[in-house]
Amino acid sequence: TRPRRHASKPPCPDGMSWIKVASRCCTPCPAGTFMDKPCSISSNDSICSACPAGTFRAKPNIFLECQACYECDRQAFQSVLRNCSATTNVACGCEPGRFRHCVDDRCSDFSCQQCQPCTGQLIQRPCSEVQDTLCGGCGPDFYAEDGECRPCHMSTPETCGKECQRACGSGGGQG
Amino acid sequence: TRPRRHASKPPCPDGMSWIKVASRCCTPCPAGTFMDKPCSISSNDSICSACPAGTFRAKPNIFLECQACYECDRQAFQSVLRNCSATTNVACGCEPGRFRHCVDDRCSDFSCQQCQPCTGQLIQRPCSEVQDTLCGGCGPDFYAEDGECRPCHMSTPETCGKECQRACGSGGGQG
Amino acid sequence: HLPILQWEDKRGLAFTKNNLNYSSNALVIPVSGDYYVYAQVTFRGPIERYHKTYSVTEIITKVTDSYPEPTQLLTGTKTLSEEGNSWFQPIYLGAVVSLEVGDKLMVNVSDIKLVDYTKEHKTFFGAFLL
Amino acid sequence: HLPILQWEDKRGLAFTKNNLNYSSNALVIPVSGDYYVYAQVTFRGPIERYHKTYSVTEIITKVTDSYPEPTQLLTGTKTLSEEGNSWFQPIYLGAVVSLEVGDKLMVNVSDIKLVDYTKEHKTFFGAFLL
Amino acid sequence: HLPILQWEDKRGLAFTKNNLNYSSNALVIPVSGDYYVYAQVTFRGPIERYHKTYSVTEIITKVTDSYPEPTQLLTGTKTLSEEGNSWFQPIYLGAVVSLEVGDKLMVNVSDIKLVDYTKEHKTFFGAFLL
Repeated sequence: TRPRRHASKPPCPDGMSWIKVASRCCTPCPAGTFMDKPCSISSNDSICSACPAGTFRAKPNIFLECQACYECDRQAFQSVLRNCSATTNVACGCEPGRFRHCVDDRCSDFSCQQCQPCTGQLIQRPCSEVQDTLCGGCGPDFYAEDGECRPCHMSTPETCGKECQRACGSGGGQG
Repeated sequence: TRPRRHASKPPCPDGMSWIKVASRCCTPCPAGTFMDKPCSISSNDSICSACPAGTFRAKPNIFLECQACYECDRQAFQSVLRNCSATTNVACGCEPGRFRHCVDDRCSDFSCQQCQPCTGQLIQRPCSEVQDTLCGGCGPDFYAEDGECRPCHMSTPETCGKECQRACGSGGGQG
Repeated sequence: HLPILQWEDKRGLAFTKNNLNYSSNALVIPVSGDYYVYAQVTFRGPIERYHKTYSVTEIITKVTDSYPEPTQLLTGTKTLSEEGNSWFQPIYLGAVVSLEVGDKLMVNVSDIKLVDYTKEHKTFFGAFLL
Repeated sequence: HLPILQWEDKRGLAFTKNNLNYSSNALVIPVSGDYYVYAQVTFRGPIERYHKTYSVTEIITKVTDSYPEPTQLLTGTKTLSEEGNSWFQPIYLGAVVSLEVGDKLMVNVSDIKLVDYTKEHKTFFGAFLL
Repeated sequence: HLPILQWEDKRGLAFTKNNLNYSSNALVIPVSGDYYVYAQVTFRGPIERYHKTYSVTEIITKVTDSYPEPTQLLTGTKTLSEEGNSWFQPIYLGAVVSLEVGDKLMVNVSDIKLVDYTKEHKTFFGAFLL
């Protein structure tokens, strides 16, 4: 069956919206407002009111209310990147020293995990909003052992193996 | 705004309750009963009936039914500490030899876990309704090894280490 | 078939009215029409020395006198990943179904031993005519 | 008693009508009758340096002026098995309950810190007269 | 945006009436008013050689001709803790929303490949006017 067009709703010219109760096309309310009183059959236009605090409308609309703003998840160490305004939802990020651990690909829900410190290691890529720090090899005065970076000064001639001597010079630490 | 008192409900003297259908204050039904027939506008009082078996009301009330008793979770080894009566809900505990493992701090839901036997160990604190047995050091004729208590008679002079000799006397077990 | 749950229909929060009655483990439909049917079963375990449970299932079924097979209306199946220690798993189901007078509605579960029957507000079943 | 959730009743998708009003954390019943009452709470965690949570609970309760104890109408309890990394757990409850004018409906939770309050479509509460 | 589920609206338990019709993946609202909208999606996995899933999400959305953005009405998000072996996870959502004639209701999911579409009583979607 051919999909039946909604008979009672002729297309409105661009930038106008069909208002059922007035059975005519009227200018929608601009972004940041909602339609308090729809336009009437006679001539007057719709009455638009500003979105109350804590709500917003990003686009022109004929809605009777504005959309509620999201809130940033303080307890999960989220921070407000951009406050909710009459035309934009809140934007949340992570507090300094944390990065987003997304629950799914859309990342509309995320927790803020602590960046790893790379103690004793070189930082290949610093921690950012979206990614943890990427640790590199052992930093100067450190040598790699059992997947960890150990400070040269802690090693003693007996414990200072090949890798330790390579990284910390022949004498090993002062130890 | 000052919270508006429910206009149609003037306060009743202590111990009386407002009965809407009679638009007057009447004595509530005592604990253990429910209001079978509310008092009427004229003079007669509410008719209260005893809570049917399996239900209870702990306090004077104007409810049309009694509250259903909880049941103890037999399959989870709960036992009845106090049966449901007309005025008190059932009280559940654990079968002997078991203690309550609470699901949350309120402990309204709990399973009954087996008390640990402390074989070969001294019992520092016996198992109770709310806590598992607390095992102490090794009992007489037992010695501690790899976090376990082993009977002295099972050890042999070769295997009887320092701790074993201390606990089981010099010769170790008869072994 | 899966075991059928039995229900309390009079005491406490339970009630039946508009002659939507409860008899032999089923809600009996008094008048044909569309009903919103719902049920929640709270499952809990483990039950000691009982085979390890991997999943729990709740099914609302319809039985019609004129047809020998029950019809499965709504199903909730959940696998369990809690090892060993005690677990709780509520399953809620609800939807509109069109029913005929005399139809019987029942709740089946994968394992009656795992149903938490101890509190009326944890496991419940009902329907109302739209 | 368990902490009581507070609700937004005017902005966004929230609305009250037929004078089923919201005041001091409760929906106040304007007329006696049978209501379908429902609520969903999305819990999320873990909250760092916070004791490990083993379960989350949502309870819809009724408070009547004439009776000092709240009545638990609907309860959803779920144990958690997600170790360490962040978890989300929605609990939906809904059923028909008979209520008297003036009764107050509230939603209690095991732990307010674990409730995801960030989006109105993840945690919600409502009722309608049949 | 998230993928939109398609639905069967005639065969088996499915039906539409009171000209609440289903067209191009959406329930189209015939008359303005308050509706109880509900949907359950049963997710299941893992799908071999498919990246490991950490969570599943179901969202009931509203699309209005006059507005370019869909509005999220109800959301259920659940993290998964079942390693490797096969898992099932139903998510039920339901609430009262006020809708205008011509509004379209749809169900979006985080991942269509994980939806168990095999049985009509495991995944369903509906609405009724109060």
